[in-house]
Amino acid sequence: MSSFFDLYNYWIFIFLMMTGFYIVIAQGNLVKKIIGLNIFQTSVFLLYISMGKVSGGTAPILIEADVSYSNPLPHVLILTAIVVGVATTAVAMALIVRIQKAYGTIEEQEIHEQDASL
Amino acid sequence: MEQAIDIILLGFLVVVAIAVVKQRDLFASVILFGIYSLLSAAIFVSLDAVDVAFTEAAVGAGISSILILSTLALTSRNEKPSSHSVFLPLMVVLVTGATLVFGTLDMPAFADPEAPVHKHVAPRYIQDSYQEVGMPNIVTSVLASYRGYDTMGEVVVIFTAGVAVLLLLSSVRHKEDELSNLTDLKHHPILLNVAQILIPIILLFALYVQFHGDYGPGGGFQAGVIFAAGFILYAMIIGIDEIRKTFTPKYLHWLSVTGVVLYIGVGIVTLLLGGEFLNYNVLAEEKLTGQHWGIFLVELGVGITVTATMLSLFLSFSEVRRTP
Amino acid sequence: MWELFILYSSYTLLLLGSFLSLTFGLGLLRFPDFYSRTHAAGVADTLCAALIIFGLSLQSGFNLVTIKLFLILIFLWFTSPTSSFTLASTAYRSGYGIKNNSSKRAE
Amino acid sequence: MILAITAIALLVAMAMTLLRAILGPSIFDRILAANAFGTKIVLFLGVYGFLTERPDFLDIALLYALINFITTLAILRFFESGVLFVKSDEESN
Repeated sequence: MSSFFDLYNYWIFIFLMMTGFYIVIAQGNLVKKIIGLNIFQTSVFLLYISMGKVSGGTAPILIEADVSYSNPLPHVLILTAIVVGVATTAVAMALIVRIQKAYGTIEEQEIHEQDASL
Repeated sequence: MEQAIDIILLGFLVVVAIAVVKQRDLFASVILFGIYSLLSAAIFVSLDAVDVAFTEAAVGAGISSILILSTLALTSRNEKPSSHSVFLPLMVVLVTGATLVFGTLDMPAFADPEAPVHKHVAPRYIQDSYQEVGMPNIVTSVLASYRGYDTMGEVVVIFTAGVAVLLLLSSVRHKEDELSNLTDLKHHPILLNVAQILIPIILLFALYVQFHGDYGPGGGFQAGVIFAAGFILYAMIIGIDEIRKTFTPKYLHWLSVTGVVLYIGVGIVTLLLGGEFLNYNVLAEEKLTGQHWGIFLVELGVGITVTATMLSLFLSFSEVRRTP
Repeated sequence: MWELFILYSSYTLLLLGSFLSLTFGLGLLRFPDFYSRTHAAGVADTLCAALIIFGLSLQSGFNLVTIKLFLILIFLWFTSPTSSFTLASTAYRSGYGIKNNSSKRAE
Repeated sequence: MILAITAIALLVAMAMTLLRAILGPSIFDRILAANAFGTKIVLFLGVYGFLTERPDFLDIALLYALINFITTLAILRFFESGVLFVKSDEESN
């Protein structure tokens, strides 16, 4: 049972990732899909950050005391990824607005039906 | 104790994720997603990633929900029940999940100090960055100095995303009198007064975050998002027309280009002074002074681009009119 | 002696704050309709924040951390009641739950 | 010890708030819960900073205290301007 406490956080992130994945493939609404994609994305962020954690370590901002620090490299990668993530979400949202203008709906099923009837 | 808190917070996260799956009302989904982002910021803090938590906090509370909400205002509120069968996606998800779980069995234990990730590159950043860059915040030194190339790429990506949204949405813009179907909240006197007190403080705080990033959590990315959030608050309460008059599209475009050019310009100056691209040591007589100048300018460029892009994203979404 | 007094008053404040935060959660969860839940959130939230932050600032001594704590408290006092008020006012204007508010149950 | 108790009390309050956000029933209840959740996170981050003995990271709590209500206002703006109508309780289940 000790292995549960060794790896539990990875499993939780996989669960979250699969939840996001499920929303993306199983639900038809485009906005909902983007929310699912964001959940997926956050789970990847959490995975990276948790790999940088060192037990007994502290945040990588240097202080006088003699302590060990967590790994700063994943923090840098994810910090920029979050802002890039919101920018790409905005692009997806703009595409959805255009789809709404063109088709009058943002349900995947109805878009396919309209495409098929052309 | 810390592990227990970690597990509880992760449990909350799982509950919220499941609730998002089951929720059919998209507005409720957005609210739950906001809570999800709050929770993940708290988990980032508990995993020692204060800078990341800061970014997630600024983005989650200030920008991302608002973008989704603006899209919802232009589309529809309710999700139609999907006619997909649930079985197939569920199987795909379960199989993928099981494969990934199988993959984790070889991973080093959580927070193991002996894990391979901690043996390469990171020790050098932790031990030498103070001598080489001269900043207490290792994340800032790695972000702006050691891995300056990466960050430049990210800034260009943000800029490109801003341009893409403008291209997608500018052609559906309507006549002047049809603009903005959302009223402001000026008729709430309490809200108006509180906003008038808070907005300057938010902008001041953004400046603090921008320039304090060397010593504590913060930097250009976070500050840019907070700046934009301050202006968005202004637009929502006091009136979007004033924001439009101040930040005309042309001005915003210039601003976001300026940030990118400032970043690349610092790199070119270092080239001209005889160093490598983005090697700030040559910017001044003293090595550390050069690093400080370089990081200051680069972070300023990041801050300007992020502010301008986020604001132009918000404005271009609020300029589209809802289809009847 | 004085330090012990400060420490224990800090503990008292923190415990009172925890108690209030539990009260707040219970009120939010168990009150029957939206407007009384607003009441629970609006009333308990501000005092709970004040107690916990005063308790923490007694522990930190007087430095930058204390100033930040007080700033947090002031901002919470600004934003939290404002948003509860605006929320309740918007709900009322849009006519939510006015006609048959007594019959609504949470679960 | 006392700090840990406070942290746990806040976590329990957060769990209750979360439940209210998930149960609804109306959109206003959810907004109220999300907003209260933000306040609780601010307090929790403060307590957690003291618990891990690095209380200098209060900037994050400060940020939330400042801008957490932006999303609330963004949602309310839709109701105020009539873009959204309020759904009755039966629909939102």
